[in-house]
Amino acid sequence: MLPNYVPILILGAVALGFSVFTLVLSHLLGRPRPTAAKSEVYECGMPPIGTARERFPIKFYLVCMIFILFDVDAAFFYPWALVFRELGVFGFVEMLVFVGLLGSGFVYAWKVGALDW
Amino acid sequence: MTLDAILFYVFAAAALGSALVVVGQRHPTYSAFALIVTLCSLSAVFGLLGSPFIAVLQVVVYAGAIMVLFLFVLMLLRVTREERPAGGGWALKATAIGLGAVLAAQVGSVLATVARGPGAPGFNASTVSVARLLFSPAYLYVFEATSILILAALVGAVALAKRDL
Amino acid sequence: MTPVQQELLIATGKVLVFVGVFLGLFSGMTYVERRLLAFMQFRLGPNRVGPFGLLQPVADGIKLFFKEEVMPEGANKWAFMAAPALAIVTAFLAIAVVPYGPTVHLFNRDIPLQIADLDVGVLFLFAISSLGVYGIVMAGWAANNKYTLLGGLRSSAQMFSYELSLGMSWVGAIILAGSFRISDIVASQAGWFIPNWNFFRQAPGFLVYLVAATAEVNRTPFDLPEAETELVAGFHTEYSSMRFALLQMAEYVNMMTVAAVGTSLFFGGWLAPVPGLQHVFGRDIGLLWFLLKMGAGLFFFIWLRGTVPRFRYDQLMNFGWKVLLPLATLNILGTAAWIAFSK
Amino acid sequence: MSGSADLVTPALLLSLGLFAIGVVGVFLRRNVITVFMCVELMLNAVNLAFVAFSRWRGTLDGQVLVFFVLTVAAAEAAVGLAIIIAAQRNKDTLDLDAFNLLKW
Repeated sequence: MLPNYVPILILGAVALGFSVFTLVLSHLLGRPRPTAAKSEVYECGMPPIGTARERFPIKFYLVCMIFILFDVDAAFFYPWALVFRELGVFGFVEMLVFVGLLGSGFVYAWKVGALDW
Repeated sequence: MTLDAILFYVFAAAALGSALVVVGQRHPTYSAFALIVTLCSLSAVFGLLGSPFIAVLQVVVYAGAIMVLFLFVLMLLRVTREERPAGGGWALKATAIGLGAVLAAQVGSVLATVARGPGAPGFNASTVSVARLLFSPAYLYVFEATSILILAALVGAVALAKRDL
Repeated sequence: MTPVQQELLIATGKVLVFVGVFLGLFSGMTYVERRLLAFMQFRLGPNRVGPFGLLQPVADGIKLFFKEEVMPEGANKWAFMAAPALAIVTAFLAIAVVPYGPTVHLFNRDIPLQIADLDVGVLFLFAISSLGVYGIVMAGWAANNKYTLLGGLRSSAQMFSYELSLGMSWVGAIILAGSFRISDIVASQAGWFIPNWNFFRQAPGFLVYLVAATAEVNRTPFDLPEAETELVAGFHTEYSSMRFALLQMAEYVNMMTVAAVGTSLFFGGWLAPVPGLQHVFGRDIGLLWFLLKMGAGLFFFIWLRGTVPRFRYDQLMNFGWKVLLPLATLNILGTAAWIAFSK
Repeated sequence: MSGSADLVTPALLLSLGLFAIGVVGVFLRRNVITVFMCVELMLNAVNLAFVAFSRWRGTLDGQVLVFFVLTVAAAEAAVGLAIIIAAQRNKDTLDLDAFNLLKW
């Protein structure tokens, strides 16, 4: 009996092989002939200004951070949902406390404006 | 060797190799990419050790969330290569590696005295059994304490970043 | 051949068939989408290559293969080249855990129409979809272009914001089925479609899934990352040739996966809506049912694109965090309360 | 995934190796974020040890602990990176040697 993760490895290998094959084939067929103007960074025809390695708004970072913390929350939801029928009311109250605490953090972030754009 | 063992060594080698890249690389962004590879290989190793649940969780939380944050911060701060040679002079470097080796030897000696014998036969942690244990009364307080930890982290991080809003 | 070799052969064959089918669906989808959109806008769409323009995807493919690859100045070469491959690999990995039909009997063996029936099924999907962000972040960052960087950033922020709601929208269905296996979730919806489908039992969950999934695959009205009016083409501005095609392909494969997963989790998967219609002339036509439902889902995406205007980015983020996430959480708690107190 | 092959000892060795690499990285690297990533590496080595022990003993507590370690890691990453950003705004550098004061 084959372990059940093997088909996924095969799938990954096939997908990788497919993409590498396609990229190489198109590289061979397309024959890149770069010129200075062609390989210039595209900024709607204008000469590029500065570099794209720019700073960007802290908003993105803040949202990502909140995402991480709620991702853990979601990760706890999954096993809980799996055994919920066994846990019954006990499990419900347990999770209610958990979500309540996290929810207060969510409300704080909301009130402070961390979720506004 | 069984298929499990072969794959284990393949992914272990990938994890070690990419971990070396994480440490050896001067450019933090490439370090981050290498660390993603390490984390995914480790996830495969977890799966091969019979804990599919932890394996998937590793990808969800570590590779899928924490590393995205790292990449974001690296982009946000416009990080470049470390300009100075790593760790100062060779004496310092040697000390660092020596200290690392000592620490590793310590941990290793502890592991060597503890871990003996093969794994429990036929061990395969089904997700249900892990979930059952996680939500058993034994871990009730830990579980609720976790939410306080997340709450504290949330408030702390928002408060730290807030002044830039 | 030893049994293990046989199984390996079958698994490989199955993988190749599924990948092939998805690639075929992808090229079909590009044609159908352009035609349908054109009809919705009183145009004709591509109709020159072959009868009714049916060979358009082939022509597109050949053209893209012969296009020149452009490597923008100052780009991080390896990251730039790896990004499309990464996107396509993560897109394809997600198709593995969906059951597309009943077990078929072929070569004297029972072959389930599913690549891998994992114990962690749904969670695996969650993991893969969270890895999907990297392809886009890398593509946007590597090209050294402001538009791509902004597009990549926007896209990734959007993806993980909605990914959270996406992941939570399934939890209600997991509670009802008591399993992560998608095949079990499908089985839990057997019987008459009202009220057994999760579409009815998990209506808020489905709503969350619908919105979050549309955002997750960057389709209109959530296609902010490639908003051509402001960002040229977002994260794939600098891509050309097959690299561009791979990114596009990843997007379509993701869309099809989303439709397939939605079918399985909320519309009873390959089960017939009415028990009597499962077998026609003694044969199980589950695969047909699945394709029908999935096709309806894909049509919905196209319809949406022809109908709804694009969101503004602040609206999008506010909606994801302040409406969708609380709704998903409430749905989970509500389902749990219903189960816990109705016993 | 039956446990016919004994992978516990190799797994512990791998864990040790990753931990050592992480330690050396913390000593050698200058960039705060890279150092932070090395700490994550060490955390992962510990996770691996947990999983290996869980397999060796045939109990699941190790895996539940990994769950909590993941949570801690997430919280740590969120707060740690927030601190790094705040510090970088004040010092305009990510070099560890610049952060040698408790207060600025």
